[in-house]
Amino acid sequence: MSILGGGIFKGMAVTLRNFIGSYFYKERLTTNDYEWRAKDKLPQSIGDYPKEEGEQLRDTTTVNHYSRNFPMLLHDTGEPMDTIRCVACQICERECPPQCIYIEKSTEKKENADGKPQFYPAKFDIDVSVCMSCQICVEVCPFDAIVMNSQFELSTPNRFGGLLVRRDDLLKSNDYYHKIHPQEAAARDQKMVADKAAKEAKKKAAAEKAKAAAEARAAAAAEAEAKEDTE
Amino acid sequence: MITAALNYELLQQEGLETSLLEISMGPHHPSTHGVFRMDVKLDGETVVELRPVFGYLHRNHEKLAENMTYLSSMPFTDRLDYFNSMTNNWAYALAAEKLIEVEVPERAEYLRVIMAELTRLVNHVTLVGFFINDLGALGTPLMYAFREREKILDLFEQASGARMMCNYFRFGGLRNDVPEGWLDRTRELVDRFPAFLDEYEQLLCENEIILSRTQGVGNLSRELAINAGVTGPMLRASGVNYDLRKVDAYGIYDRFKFRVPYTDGDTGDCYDRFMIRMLEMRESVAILKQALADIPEGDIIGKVSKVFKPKPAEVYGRIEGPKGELGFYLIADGTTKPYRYRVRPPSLINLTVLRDMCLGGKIADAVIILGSIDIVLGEVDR
Amino acid sequence: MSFELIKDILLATVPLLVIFPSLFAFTTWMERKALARIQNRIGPNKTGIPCTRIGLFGLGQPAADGIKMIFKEDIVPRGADKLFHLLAPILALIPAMLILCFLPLEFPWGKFISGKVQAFMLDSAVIFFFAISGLATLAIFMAGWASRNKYSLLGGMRAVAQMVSYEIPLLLSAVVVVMMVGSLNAKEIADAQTGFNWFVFTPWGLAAFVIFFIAALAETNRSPFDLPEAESEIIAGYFTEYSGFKFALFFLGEYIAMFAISGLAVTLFLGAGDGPFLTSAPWLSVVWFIAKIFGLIAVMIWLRGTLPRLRVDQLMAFAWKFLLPLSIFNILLAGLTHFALDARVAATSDAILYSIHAPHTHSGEANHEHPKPVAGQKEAVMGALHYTDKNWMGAMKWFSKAALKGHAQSRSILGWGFGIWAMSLIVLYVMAKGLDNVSRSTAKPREYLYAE
Amino acid sequence: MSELCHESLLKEFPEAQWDEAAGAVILPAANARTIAEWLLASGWDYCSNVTGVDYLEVEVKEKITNDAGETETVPRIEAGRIDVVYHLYSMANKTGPLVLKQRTGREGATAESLTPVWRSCDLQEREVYDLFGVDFKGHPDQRRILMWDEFEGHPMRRDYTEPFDYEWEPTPHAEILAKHQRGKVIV
Amino acid sequence: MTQEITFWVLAVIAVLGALVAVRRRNLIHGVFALMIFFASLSGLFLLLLAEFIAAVQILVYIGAVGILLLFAIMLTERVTGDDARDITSRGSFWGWAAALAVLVVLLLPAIQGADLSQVAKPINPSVKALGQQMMEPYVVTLEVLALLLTAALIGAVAASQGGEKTKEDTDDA
Repeated sequence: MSILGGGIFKGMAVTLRNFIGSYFYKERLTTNDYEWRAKDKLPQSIGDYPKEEGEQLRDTTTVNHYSRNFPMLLHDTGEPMDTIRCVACQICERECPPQCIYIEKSTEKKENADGKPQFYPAKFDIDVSVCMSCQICVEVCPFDAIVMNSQFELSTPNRFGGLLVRRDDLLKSNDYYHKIHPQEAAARDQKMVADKAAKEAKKKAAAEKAKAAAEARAAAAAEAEAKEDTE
Repeated sequence: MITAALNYELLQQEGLETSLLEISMGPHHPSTHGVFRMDVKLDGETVVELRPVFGYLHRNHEKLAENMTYLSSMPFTDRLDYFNSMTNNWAYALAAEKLIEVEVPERAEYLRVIMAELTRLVNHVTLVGFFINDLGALGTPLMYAFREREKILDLFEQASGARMMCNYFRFGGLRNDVPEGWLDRTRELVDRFPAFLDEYEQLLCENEIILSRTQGVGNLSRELAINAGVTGPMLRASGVNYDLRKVDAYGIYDRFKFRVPYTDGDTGDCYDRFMIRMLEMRESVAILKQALADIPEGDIIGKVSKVFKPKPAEVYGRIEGPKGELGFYLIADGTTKPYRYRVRPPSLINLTVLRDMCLGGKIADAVIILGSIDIVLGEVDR
Repeated sequence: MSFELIKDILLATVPLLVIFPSLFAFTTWMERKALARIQNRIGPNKTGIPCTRIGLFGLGQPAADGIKMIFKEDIVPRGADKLFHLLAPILALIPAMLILCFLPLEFPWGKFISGKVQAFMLDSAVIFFFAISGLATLAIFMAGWASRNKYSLLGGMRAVAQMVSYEIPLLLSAVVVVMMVGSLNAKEIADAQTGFNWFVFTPWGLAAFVIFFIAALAETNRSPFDLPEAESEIIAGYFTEYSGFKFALFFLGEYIAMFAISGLAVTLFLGAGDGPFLTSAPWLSVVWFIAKIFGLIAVMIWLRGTLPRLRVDQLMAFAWKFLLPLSIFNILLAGLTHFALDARVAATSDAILYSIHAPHTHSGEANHEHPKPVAGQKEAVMGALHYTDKNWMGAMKWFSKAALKGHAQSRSILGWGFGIWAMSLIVLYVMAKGLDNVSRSTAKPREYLYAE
Repeated sequence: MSELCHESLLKEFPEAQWDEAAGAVILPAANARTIAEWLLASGWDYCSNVTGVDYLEVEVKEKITNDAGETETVPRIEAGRIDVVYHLYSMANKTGPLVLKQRTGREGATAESLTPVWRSCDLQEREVYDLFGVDFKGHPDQRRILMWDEFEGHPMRRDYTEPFDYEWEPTPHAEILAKHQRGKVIV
Repeated sequence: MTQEITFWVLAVIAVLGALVAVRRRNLIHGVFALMIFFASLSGLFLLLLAEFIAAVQILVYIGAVGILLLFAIMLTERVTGDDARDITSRGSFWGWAAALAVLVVLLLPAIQGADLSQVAKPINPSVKALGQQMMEPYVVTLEVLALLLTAALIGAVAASQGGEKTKEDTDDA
């Protein structure tokens, strides 16, 4: 036989405990403010962003190291357009689920960071109002040229033109990428180096093979010559 | 339950004509969980007719998916049931994996289970909060629920980069591995969760008002539940032991020891639906504990190209989503896009019985019955 | 009409009209803060002194809310009855303000005032209180009807049904106290409880207090009886179509009614302005009174943070099938136990008083000149004297002192007293439990099956 | 579980066809309801998924061997059709799925409603009616479900063209979409 | 002086309220006007120091009768009263005549036979005295009235329950 109103009293005990507990145990709080949370204590969320004095909110405000919000185009150290990684292959444009990327390929080639002549995007626009931050473009890009920025304050007073982010605004340096997503950027760099190495190794192997083939051919030719000579 | 409706007919027969109060509850109403509308006819406070109206959020998700590659539809599945993007992803990945035959790496399988069970926790804990809110509590249980949900969403964000639109699953695995320390954080959360559940149960499960408000309200018989295709916790609350994690044992669910709570089917009312969800959370915690203990190192995604052309085939993949059976029916025609892409939305099909359960009850009952069905309009309307 | 009378009236009413609305502002802050803490939020904490960063725990929030409310657009629906739409919030506020004046609040300006220290010192204050507080029902009905909105109408109808039903247990639980004091005068009821003779300490008083408090929750539409404004069902009930200043007036009226009805509960059961240190500082009585009101309001907030609301039929069933029989039974029990106890104890205490002939002092100092007839006799006599003064607490204190010294009659008095108290508490509990079982459907936690 | 399979159905109702490629039983239009009732009685208690599939009229080129013994490519016009697909499971026996299809032409598409047999078809058949324009005979409450009542056309049909968007605004996105529509972006 | 002013103010409000109650076509307005009449009547009682009567006037007439009227009106369909009912319409003559007749038959003799000097005599209108009067000389009347009201209440409940229960009448509370 239960006490009359026992369940209600139990519930009231819980709320009382929470009432008092909320003054003493910060982890009880629904909204977590950064002030009390130890720096090394994760999860990191909005409040955990280390605010530095005088930092521009507009430019580098990130949510945390993991968040993604809007794509950006990467360039390596140097002049943005000289070191842009994008070669305007338009895969991202095709794969973009809400179709918010607009690319126009350049007509002539230009040297990229590696000194190789490549096409570059003459126009590369992304519509903020349509983009849904899904990161598909990042995944399909074979050149690691597009990655996610975590900047989220993208509002503008102009509804039509202002929401279309142009190529030059999209271009961000790899250093910036390292700043906002250190783990991911490091992994990507590592992968790129590995890819390059693999490619070079492949190239080398191919060259060697070609060399060997050439040698073989030369040898064969020599042999044939010798044969001819003997004949 | 039917008496009220019968009494109403009686009054009509005797010539004591009263006019009914017609109310359009929704699409902007505090407790219709989105842009859902119920056209209700009231006799006093008693519901004598109820017609669900929806489609305000319809965007023809299926047609969209037919015009893009398999991979491109993945982020759109997040937006179906935006509470449970991880399980939506999984259901779609599961269906598509049947088309392309790919081996999912071990670690990815474990992480999938972890993500799905965390999603279940998120869904159930917020559902219970909203349900009690519908009962009229001033958001206290909801706030506790949101606190726990935030913690889990933080974990999702760290793993996938987004809190709700995770877009994390890929055909053959997952998009990326979880960051360093993520598993430890998850373990910490999972270890703490039962304590929260204890408190939650103490707050809610014996409260006399909740008991008398929910018991005997919105009864759903076992036969009707099965026939109407009701799935998920709602089905189990009506006394059917049917959990796809056990039945299909998709993924690696057969490796975990967990129990499926269900009722004896005598009542199948709102209280049962509420309690089944409370109990399921405990089982999810049990699964999570096992998965987090056993998770191996290794690859995260199998060998699949981003754009593929599956052989012509028809597949139907389904998982036990937090709301019920979430199925994806795909027809491949040999191109990079699906010829037909169909979502079986559990929220929509569970709504089939809404009218049956609400008639004869009070208007306040209709609200909590809708709450106990657990719908998300993103999925109902697609 | 003399100047004196005007001065008296002003001195008695103006403080009420100043203190309570400002307490309203504080209470909204307190409620928001307490609910936030119950929900593990921080609550208002930024609104302090304007143009500074001083937060003052958000104490500026009510002022900010008030300013917002005043400057908001006042929207009247097209089909609404404009006159009644305007009148309803005013009509909701007036009775609430009016009933405050019946509370026996004694402001400490006795030397400026001639005679009456209470605003309306009517002989039938309690019945007036109930009569006028019933007018709020009309205001709510008016609001619901005039808005020309179905949700408002439903809210209004719920409010009327609920407030009419809960007025009965409210009144009946107050009847017990009126019966004991033998007066409807609030001042006399307050005076009868000085020296911690609060009626809540008696079993029937406790039961009546609980009933009164529950019914008061329903009368003021507080959770878990906030059906007329049930957000999840009928949006905001009768004030769905109210905004801006009219909404603020409703809000104010509701809170003032809350103060008033808590004030009545304090008057009837919690000893009105009674409390410690009153002999040295009589002005504390106002402080105690308001502190007790706040105590009750804190409980209301606490309940609001915890409980969901009832359904409309359960609400009615609770009023008519649980509270009403219980309060009627309580009146019966109160009469029975009170008079049974009184007869027994009065006889014994008379015996004690008659048993001695020597004059006694009330001071309690030992008089060594007289021989002690029985151990504890003096204390017992003190107890008996207190008893005839209807000062139960004092009587109990002295009787127990006497009983400790081995005074047999005191022991028997205490035994009888406690026995009857305990018995009546048990009887009340069993009655409540039985009524609960009868009136409420047998809802209880269930067991569930598990499939491996 | 041998009885809960399509073979037993085919044995009972020889007029039903088995489509090997799709793994589905094609119900004859005449007695779809009867078959469904038999299926329900024989243990398929749960109809999970109901949907439509629209097939346009296509020209299929087939290689056939002609009378002369040579192989030649002959174009053949395959008529357009709409399939209404039902996925059945058995909750009692925990088996499934059994896929049923009702075939109908694209013009004046009609199908037998299975809602009287499985309530779960109710909203889903309404959806098929709404989006594909299949008229379900015997459906208790056939109305549009996702689109509004005044809506014309059936958006999930493959030849459906969007009407003029009266909410259209000249956003920059229009440029992108136009490019996609011109087919410059090849997928 | 103040008392006279108060009396006149209250009296005018009462008469106006009564007139509005009769004249308004909108039934809800009419009921509220009637309540204003009741309230000012209660004020008049208070002016006569009959505070208990005043309280009961509010409690019963406004709190109970008024709400009852409102409920009754709520259950009817046409609340705003757009029918062409008018005080000067057909049959109004008989209404006026009946009112006048009541005045003549009841009020005039009362006024004529009134001994105003007796009214001016001070009485003790305290609640206690009233209670004692009710419990001592009029106790039988009180009890009979109470019994009658209880019987009426039970009868009303029985009547509203309807005849024999045809359908299974479960308690849905």
